[in-house]
Amino acid sequence: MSLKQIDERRLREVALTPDEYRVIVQALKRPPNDVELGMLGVLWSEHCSYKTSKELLRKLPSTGPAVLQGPGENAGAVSIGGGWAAVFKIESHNHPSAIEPYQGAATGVGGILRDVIAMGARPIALLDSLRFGPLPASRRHFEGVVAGIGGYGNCIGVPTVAGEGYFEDCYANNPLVNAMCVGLVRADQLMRARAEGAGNRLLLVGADTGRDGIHGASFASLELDEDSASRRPAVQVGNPFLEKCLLEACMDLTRTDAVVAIQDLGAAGLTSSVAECAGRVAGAGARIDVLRVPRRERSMSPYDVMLSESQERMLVVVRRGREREVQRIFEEWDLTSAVIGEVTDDGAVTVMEGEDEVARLPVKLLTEGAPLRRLTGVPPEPAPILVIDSLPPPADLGATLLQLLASPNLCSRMPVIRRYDHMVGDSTVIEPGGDAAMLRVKGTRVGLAVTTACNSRYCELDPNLGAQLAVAEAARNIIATGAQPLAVTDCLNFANPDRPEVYWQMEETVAGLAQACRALEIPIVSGNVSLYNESSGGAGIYPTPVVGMVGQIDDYAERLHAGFRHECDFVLLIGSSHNDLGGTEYLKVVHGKVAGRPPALDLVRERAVSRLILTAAHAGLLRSAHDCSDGGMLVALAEACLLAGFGMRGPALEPEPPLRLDAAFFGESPSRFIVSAPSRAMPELQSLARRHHVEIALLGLAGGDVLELEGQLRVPLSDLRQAWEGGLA
Amino acid sequence: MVVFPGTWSDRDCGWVIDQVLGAELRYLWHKDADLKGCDCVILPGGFAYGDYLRTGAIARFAPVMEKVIEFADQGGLVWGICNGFQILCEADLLPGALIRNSSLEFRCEWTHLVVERADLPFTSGCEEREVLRIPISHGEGSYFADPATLSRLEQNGQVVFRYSDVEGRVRPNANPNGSLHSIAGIVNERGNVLGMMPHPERCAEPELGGTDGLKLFRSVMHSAVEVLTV
Amino acid sequence: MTAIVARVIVTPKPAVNDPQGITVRQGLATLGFGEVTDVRVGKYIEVRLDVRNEKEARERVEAMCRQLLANHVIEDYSFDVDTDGRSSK
Amino acid sequence: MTAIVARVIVTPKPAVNDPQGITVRQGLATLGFGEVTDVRVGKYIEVRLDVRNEKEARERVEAMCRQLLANHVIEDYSFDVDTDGRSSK
Ligand SMILES: Nc1ncnc2c1ncn2[C@@H]1O[C@H](COP(=O)(O)OP(=O)(O)O)[C@@H](O)[C@H]1O
Ligand SMILES: [Mg+2]
Repeated sequence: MSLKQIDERRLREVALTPDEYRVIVQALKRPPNDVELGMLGVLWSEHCSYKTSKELLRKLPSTGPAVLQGPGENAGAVSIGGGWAAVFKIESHNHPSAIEPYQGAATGVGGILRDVIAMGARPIALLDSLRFGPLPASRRHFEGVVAGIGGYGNCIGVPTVAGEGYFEDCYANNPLVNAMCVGLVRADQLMRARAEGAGNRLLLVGADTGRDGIHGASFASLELDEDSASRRPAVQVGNPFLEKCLLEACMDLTRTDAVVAIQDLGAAGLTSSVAECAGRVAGAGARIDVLRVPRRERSMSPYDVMLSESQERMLVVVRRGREREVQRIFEEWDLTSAVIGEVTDDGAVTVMEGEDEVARLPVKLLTEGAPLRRLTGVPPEPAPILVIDSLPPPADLGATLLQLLASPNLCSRMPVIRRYDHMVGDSTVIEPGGDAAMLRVKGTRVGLAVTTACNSRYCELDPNLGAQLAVAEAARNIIATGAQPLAVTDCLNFANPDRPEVYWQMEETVAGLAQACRALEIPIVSGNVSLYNESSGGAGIYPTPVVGMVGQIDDYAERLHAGFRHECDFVLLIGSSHNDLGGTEYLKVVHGKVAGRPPALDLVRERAVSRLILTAAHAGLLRSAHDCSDGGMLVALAEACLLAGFGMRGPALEPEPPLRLDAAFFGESPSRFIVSAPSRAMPELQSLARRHHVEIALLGLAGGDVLELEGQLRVPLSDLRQAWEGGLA
Repeated sequence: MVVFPGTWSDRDCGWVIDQVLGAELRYLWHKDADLKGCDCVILPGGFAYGDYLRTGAIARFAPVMEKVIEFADQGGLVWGICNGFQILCEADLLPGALIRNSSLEFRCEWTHLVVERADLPFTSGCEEREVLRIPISHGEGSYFADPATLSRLEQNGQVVFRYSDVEGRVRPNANPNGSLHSIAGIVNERGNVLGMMPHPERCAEPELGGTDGLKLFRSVMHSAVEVLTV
Repeated sequence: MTAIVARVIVTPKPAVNDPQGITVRQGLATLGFGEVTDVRVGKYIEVRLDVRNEKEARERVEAMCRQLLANHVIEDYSFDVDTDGRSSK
Repeated sequence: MTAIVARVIVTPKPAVNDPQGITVRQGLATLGFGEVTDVRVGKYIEVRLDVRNEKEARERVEAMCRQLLANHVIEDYSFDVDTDGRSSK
């Protein structure tokens, strides 16, 4: 079969290359028909096949004593004690959100919820990691995405408790919307989406299938260009109400042993869920009849049905003969369900339209057949060097602090947080706004801390170090609450990897993630990759490896908040500061530069500091803890005051040379915390710090209505608040 | 505890009732045709039927609502929280309607409420003029009624909670959603049907940031027991 | 049986303030549509039904509006019915 | 200058999922309106504007629809304009 016989336009439509087409024809020993071509096209898209990133991802550590399920399933799972497992995953919905911010973000939330539900877990928290171009130009994206995330999460009744929001030029045409979901399940009831047992039935439940989002997966694997407009029907409209019913019905399924597996329908719809489910069991296949698929529209072809990305659908593998029992559960929730086929042992996905076979493809070809793309990375021009000696010292520390607090990247997230229901579930014991949020596991004393982190400016300047810093910051967020980091889910957002510099960024990022996760002993149990975040002509995004992390505390009564708790407590800086001004918010906001090397990270020190904080927290020596990250020490200090509602007073801070004053205040050296402690705890804290070889410095006493360092800085709390709360207006 | 498809505060309220208070809890499904002998019916928060068309519009016609209306007419205690309040208005058990927040945004935040009536089965554990700190979480909680209805509500003392500042002063900037007269909760004339937008079940344990909500649940529990023993 | 399409329009009563309308008007002004003096935002509901004739359709749709589609406290409604049963397809 | 009222109807595109419409149809069925075969829910926007003539009104409202009133990714729109400038009062 020569390539001539297939229309090139048709190949482009299904996003396959001529080479890939050749591989298909060779494997099948015949040309694929149209339906088969469409099915292969979506499953071989970057979004589903990971053909560009698979090799790299193998380098990530994914094992550890708490890991119950690593990568390869719909979500990862770790044991959190008391017989419970935390199930979590992060996923991108960047491309749909660029086109239709509200629905794109909403359906992103819907999709990640289904991944967790498919593991048999009840979702207990959502997180959103967002990036936009600068305001006000990107306000439409920002408002739409925030409304969409709230629109879905609020309606379904899962609290949105944490996340991030950054504004940088590189995201102006390519906003990033990464959503993470955390769920709970009894460890012995964890489900896996494996199509076991030939003869078992495939039940499709939830929404009727329409012509939505056909080719959405391939669409997410292309750059955005002029043409995107014509692919716009690829955007789907979510129905959180239906998903709420689906969620409850799936939870009810745990009452029966009639269910073998649950698999969500996400990108590439029925095609990928059937193939993936079968692909997880050696030799398994599936046979389905598209005529049995409930539809929303008339005259849909088998092609449409197999590729539709209609939301709010699940595939349930039911033991043969027990279909009615399971269907009754869905009926109770007024949900449509239909037996559309069965599990086979012929290793093939067979699609029937009544009596006619319309497609038949080997499962392995669908799920693993895409030829891996071996790209080579070439380092780009080195980042601009920063000569810190050329930086003038800050003229007015107070004014600089106010300027930083008002920066959209640092200011209060309250205008976003209050649009999300972050309390439903009655479990939020640390509300959003500090470092990690914390949820209690009802019926136990266990608290689950959750966070996302990534400073992509660091990653742009040095992707390897930037990725390490993202892991370290996420871990510090968890530790600031008194919890122990358990595991990571990561979302790797990049520009077009066909450019060697971008592929190099991917290699470096993965190396950095792997190194930091190994050193801190935090495995990566799930994740997602989003490539081609680049518009034709325009520049691509910064490398953005978003790190989602969960941590655990045995008794949430010992948890710590970020804000000070009591007036007259001692305020301390834990950890040491260096001349880390490269890539900082201070450098960008005050000096208009993105330059230098990101802050240096010593993973051994990072561990020592973490251990100190956790030991002190556990011993009840601390009243609050807040990690120093973007904006540096002074911003962290101001935040701890603002969250408390009172100020702090201390002597002037005189850094010892060679530490510069601006670096001491606004440098972003990692491995540091602002903590507060009652005076009686001081001796023990000091000796603990000595034992851990960690610096500890007294900054002052909490209280009053100003933030004051005598003779150096004196800002009323109300001024801080005005700057901080107005940053997103 | 009535559960409609799309309800989500059922488990939170249920937790307070049976885990925090140790009272007896029954769930009522929207298709149920009887109230299983409950002493107080709670319509909890959520997005029943997605709140499509209008909040509470479709839920109001669920089979169980017929029994709830009967029960209310006989003087039974009915307590609508958030979505439950919206449903009670749609069902004409309470006057007025809840419309889109004036900010046009969903709002989830702590609010202060001043208690205007402490003689009701729902508020007997509170002091009159007491200020409660209870969170809200809604996109359509702006109370509206025509002027005649409003003045009737005021004259009859049917306004139970008003949004206020920490000191209990009712002021425009303490009103999170544009409700007329800063209304956060009202009761029917007979005093047995309460609707309120804030979520008391979210502040019934200290680890959740406060226990003011528990006062309302305790009041209801005691009243229900009294009704039973009278 | 005839296929009928009813187009129902539900608008906020004049006394009910319509923050959405105000916001849309401001949005339009920002976009340079200064000539706009007022905006009200309501709902449009298209109902297809199988009935014997137009008269029955009117009665049924009137009933739907009263019972479900509009809330008389805050909304007004109006509708027309049409036998062609095609429209917006 | 003439006071004109434009009535804009924004509906979900035919191929786009309309959860609201589906749920309202089910709600109507529960209420005994089994004759309803389909419901689509959209927006109704009444815009009052001061322009020179009807032609200008049409052009301006068309522009408003394209720029703000409808989300052309998932919605269609249609409108009519009317010079009497009273309507729905
Ligand atoms: N960056 C990554 N790090 C670790 N695991 C990953 C990463 N990207 C994807 N994975 C894993 O690969 C599998 C397939 O991912 P994906 O296609 O996003 O899942 P789904 O089909 O459920 O949406 C999942 O188990 C996911 O956790
Ligand atoms: Mg999945």
